[in-house]
Amino acid sequence: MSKVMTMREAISQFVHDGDFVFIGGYICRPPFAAIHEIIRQKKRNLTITRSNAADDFDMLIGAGVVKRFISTFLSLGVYGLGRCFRRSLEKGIPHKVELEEYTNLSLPMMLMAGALGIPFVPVKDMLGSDLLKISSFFGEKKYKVIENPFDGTPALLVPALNPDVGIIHVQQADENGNAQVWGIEGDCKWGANASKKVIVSCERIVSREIIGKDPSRTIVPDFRVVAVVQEPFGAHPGYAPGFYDVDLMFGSLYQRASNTVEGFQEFLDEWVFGVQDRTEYTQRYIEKFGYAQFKNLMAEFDYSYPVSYSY
Amino acid sequence: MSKVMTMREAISQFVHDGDFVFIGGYICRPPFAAIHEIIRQKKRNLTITRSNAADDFDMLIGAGVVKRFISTFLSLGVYGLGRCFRRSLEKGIPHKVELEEYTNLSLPMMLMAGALGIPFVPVKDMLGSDLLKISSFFGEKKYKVIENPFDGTPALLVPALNPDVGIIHVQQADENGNAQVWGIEGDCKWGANASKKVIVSCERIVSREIIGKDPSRTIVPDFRVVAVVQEPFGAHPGYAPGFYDVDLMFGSLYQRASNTVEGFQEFLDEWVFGVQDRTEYTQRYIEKFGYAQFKNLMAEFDYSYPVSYSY
Amino acid sequence: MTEITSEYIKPELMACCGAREIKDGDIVIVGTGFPAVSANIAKYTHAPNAKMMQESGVYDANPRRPALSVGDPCLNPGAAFIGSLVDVMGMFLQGGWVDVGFLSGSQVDKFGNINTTVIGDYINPKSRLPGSGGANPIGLLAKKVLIIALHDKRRLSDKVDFITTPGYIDGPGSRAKWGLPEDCGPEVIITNKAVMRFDKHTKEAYLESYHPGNTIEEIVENTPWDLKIADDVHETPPPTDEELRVIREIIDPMRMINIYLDRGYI
Amino acid sequence: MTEITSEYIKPELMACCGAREIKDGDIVIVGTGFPAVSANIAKYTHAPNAKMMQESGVYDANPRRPALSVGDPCLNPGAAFIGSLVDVMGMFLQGGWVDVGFLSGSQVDKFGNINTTVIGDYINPKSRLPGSGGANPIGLLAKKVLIIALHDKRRLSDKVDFITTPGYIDGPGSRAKWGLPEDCGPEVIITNKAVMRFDKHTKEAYLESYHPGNTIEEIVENTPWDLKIADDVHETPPPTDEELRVIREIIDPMRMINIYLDRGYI
Repeated sequence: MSKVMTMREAISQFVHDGDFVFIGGYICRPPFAAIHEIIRQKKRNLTITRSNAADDFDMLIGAGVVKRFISTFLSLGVYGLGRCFRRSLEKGIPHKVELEEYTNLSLPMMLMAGALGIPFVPVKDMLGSDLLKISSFFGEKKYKVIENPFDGTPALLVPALNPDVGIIHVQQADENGNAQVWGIEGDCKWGANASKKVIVSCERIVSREIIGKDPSRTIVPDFRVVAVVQEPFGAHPGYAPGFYDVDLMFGSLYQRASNTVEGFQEFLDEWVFGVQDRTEYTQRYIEKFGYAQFKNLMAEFDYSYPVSYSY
Repeated sequence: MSKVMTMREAISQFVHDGDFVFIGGYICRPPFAAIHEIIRQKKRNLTITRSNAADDFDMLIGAGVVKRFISTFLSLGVYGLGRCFRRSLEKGIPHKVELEEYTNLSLPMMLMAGALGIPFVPVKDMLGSDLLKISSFFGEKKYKVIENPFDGTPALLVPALNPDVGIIHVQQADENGNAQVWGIEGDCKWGANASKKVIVSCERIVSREIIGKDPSRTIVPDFRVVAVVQEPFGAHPGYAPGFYDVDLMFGSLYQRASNTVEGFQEFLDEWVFGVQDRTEYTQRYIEKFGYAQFKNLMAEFDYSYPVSYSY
Repeated sequence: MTEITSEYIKPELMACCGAREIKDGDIVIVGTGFPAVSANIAKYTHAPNAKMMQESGVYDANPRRPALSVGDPCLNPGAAFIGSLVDVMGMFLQGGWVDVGFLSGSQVDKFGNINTTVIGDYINPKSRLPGSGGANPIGLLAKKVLIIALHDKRRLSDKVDFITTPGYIDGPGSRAKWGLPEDCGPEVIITNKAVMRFDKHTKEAYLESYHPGNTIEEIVENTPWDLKIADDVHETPPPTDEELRVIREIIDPMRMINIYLDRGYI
Repeated sequence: MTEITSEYIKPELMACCGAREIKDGDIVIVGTGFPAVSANIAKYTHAPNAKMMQESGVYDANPRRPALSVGDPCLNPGAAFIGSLVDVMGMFLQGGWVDVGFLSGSQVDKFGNINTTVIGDYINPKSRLPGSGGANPIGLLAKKVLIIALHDKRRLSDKVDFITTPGYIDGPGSRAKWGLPEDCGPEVIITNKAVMRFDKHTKEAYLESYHPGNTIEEIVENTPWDLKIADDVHETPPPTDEELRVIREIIDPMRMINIYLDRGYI
């Protein structure tokens, strides 16, 4: 039962206005093709989350699709601060996003708890910080401090998260959705498995036999997946280990563009609204910057050693 | 800083009388060479744990090294019930082991909590069962039922476990202890990382470069490891994917032997006390059952496809 | 190619009874023996999209021999996902994704409670059994539980000595008291003589069908509780030729199922 | 082969100050820039068994270029372990295995509290910063924390606007009130002018050494709290030839460290 479809179909069918969306990846395998499609389809009032957000989340906020953001961090890293994020919070442009702030320990643990079907999980961070003094749309349910019933000491509990939909970009998946990753995982496995449904964007669709040659690499099993979209170059300007490098040129192009509201809009007009899909996006990239630049991003191939699961 | 040593050295230096020991594997990669060495060195008063115990735990109990067992299950599976386990609990031979009983959900979660440095974790099993009516050496601290502070419903909490030492058998490790696995993981990753120190037994020691070719396979990083022992055939009569099959002949030989106290003792005399180490054990195996039988256990090799982490 | 005859052994019939409880697309958590055979019969007949997992960490294995345990080597090559106990028991089962669980027990009572811990007193046992393993969480967290048991007054019981795995505990309302969903729980007890289904209201197992060759009288006599009988009680439909073909040609050509004959499944 | 001269830039000196805080065998959690350079200097000089990890899920990477982020592609090939945020932040950091953490902040106060959340009011910010990311758990859970900051009255502060990452909070005893171990916490603030170490008793940062070319007066003037001065205050030892060789030949041959000059680290 193939779940293969276009990104347009996947986002249109499975991401609804008002949904709570987990979006995996941080520079490594951000699902940029999906993010552009969400903006292109002008989704509204999304709640988004990930530990460590970057240019992709900044773009979603600037494009006005986000109402709420369960966050730990948003920065463009080497390119500087997230301009859309700042404009939203400092000036309400296009509107003020509501933030619920955690950390890169507590938020992944909350997604893990969601994936494991447990209602909350203890964590050891945030204590003594002002992060415990602020809360937003979670209100009293941002966290609870209880007495550890085993030893009487205080214990900080954070609630499980179960997004409506999780979106990840991986190296390979089969047509039913068994999704395989190598390299930095971030919070993709827990975040996707915490989600009620999962959209898998991948560099390449492979056969079920290829998945079965190395099943320890699968981070999401097919029964959790509702859509599989083959999107080569789908994480650009982020990277995918084994496929292509991070695109620093394009990253700073976005940073410069997003410095102003107008520049940001022009960027969207060119790279999001001005193309129909990832294929046109890649075509435009090659036409504008040259095939040499495109080719330069392509990864060298440094083979691992095969293993065997046989007996 | 190589941590490579013999199993005799590893068990003698790092497993002490009275220790709490996690022993990974269930048919798949049980660290049998380590288990035999623990018996050979006549360790005493150990507390042992794993989710799903089999012939290896039965043997430890029969040999009298175990005082306490944090358990979910002990059976010889296809061979029948664990005879030493039953004799211990039904007749006190060689002595009555104290049991603290959980399940194959709660115990792995407790090891996970231990590995994550959190004091307890909620679970959704055991409710309504008599498992909540019995407790042993954990007393009141076997579990706690609290009111979930987020919604007022009852929540069952189980405590984190942090064994003194974890012992696992893996396919390959480097000399510092970075340990890699493919195939069924059981509770090896969480159990080993919950332990204060880890003994890694492996089919083969490989270079740090080989580890680095596929770092997503590493389940325990070197800084958690105190000893690395190369023990080919070290999981026999269990199996190691990619190396050898389970040995049904030897498994039922153990089952028949362990039917009586005398038979069990003869088994130990022949296969544990009668050999110095895994090399002599394997030599005896081949001499007794023939090289054809030994060779027959060796795995066929069914290559996975290599991947690349490059950029 | 095996020649299919309409003759069959009881374990084959029992496996077919299990298979018929599985719907297409179900996620089934299986152990070894019957459960794996049942789920596979379903997969190769009416439920091609049913998928199986084992508690040891395996999902959608492709074994070329029947697995002898949940950690059997044959579960590794070709699986769709291999991870840990926490992945399967926590992320999939506790996460609420498992539709059907199979359990067997040394003692099963009329409310579907199962004992795999101890016969007699817990502290001074008459007979010590393996313990819960994955049974307790499977029984509590799979949406539908199928129980396999031998049909005699030792294995079936009015009340088990020890509730390792709760069924409906003390009857209607008991699960709710523990915060467990009422619409989950045991569905049937499949024995070597009958299929007994749990009544939606009384939560007690009643006789739904008797196997060919077994009589209602014999079954009532060998059931330690006051066994209610369905109005439409009937003979269990025997395995179809297609079901037998699947068992004998695809799932278990080595006839490992015969070991259940020695265990009394006759 | 670069010719080593005793001339150096401030970011090199600062990186060396960080390196000198690392002991052989330490497990160091690093971000990018200084921390990675510092830890690598230590590794290639006095602490060959120091190992690094990044919060994104990487342990003991072997990058052939300096990483531009904790998710940089160069961290992947050759690492000893690659997993998830939960693996590194939960299993290694929260599990208690990290000896040294590096942090920087837009605002750092005398008790080592760090603000990376907001300048001004939280609800109506003057300037919104990225947020905690991994900083808060690193600050609370690494045994020793090294803070990197620019030395002026905007970046250093008597009291930060927002405690994203607690240092000693309000001073002695504050960490204990939250159940945090007293013997962990910030060790030094390394600025472009000085090394300030935290007093074991008062928990306040005092001047330990001034960098070559910077004076005590200048440092006191640019520090917003009443800066105590160590009895044995001294000039920060400049980078050794060996340290410079390691930076320039091994760690950062492309001289990416120069970007810190533009950021005011002069």
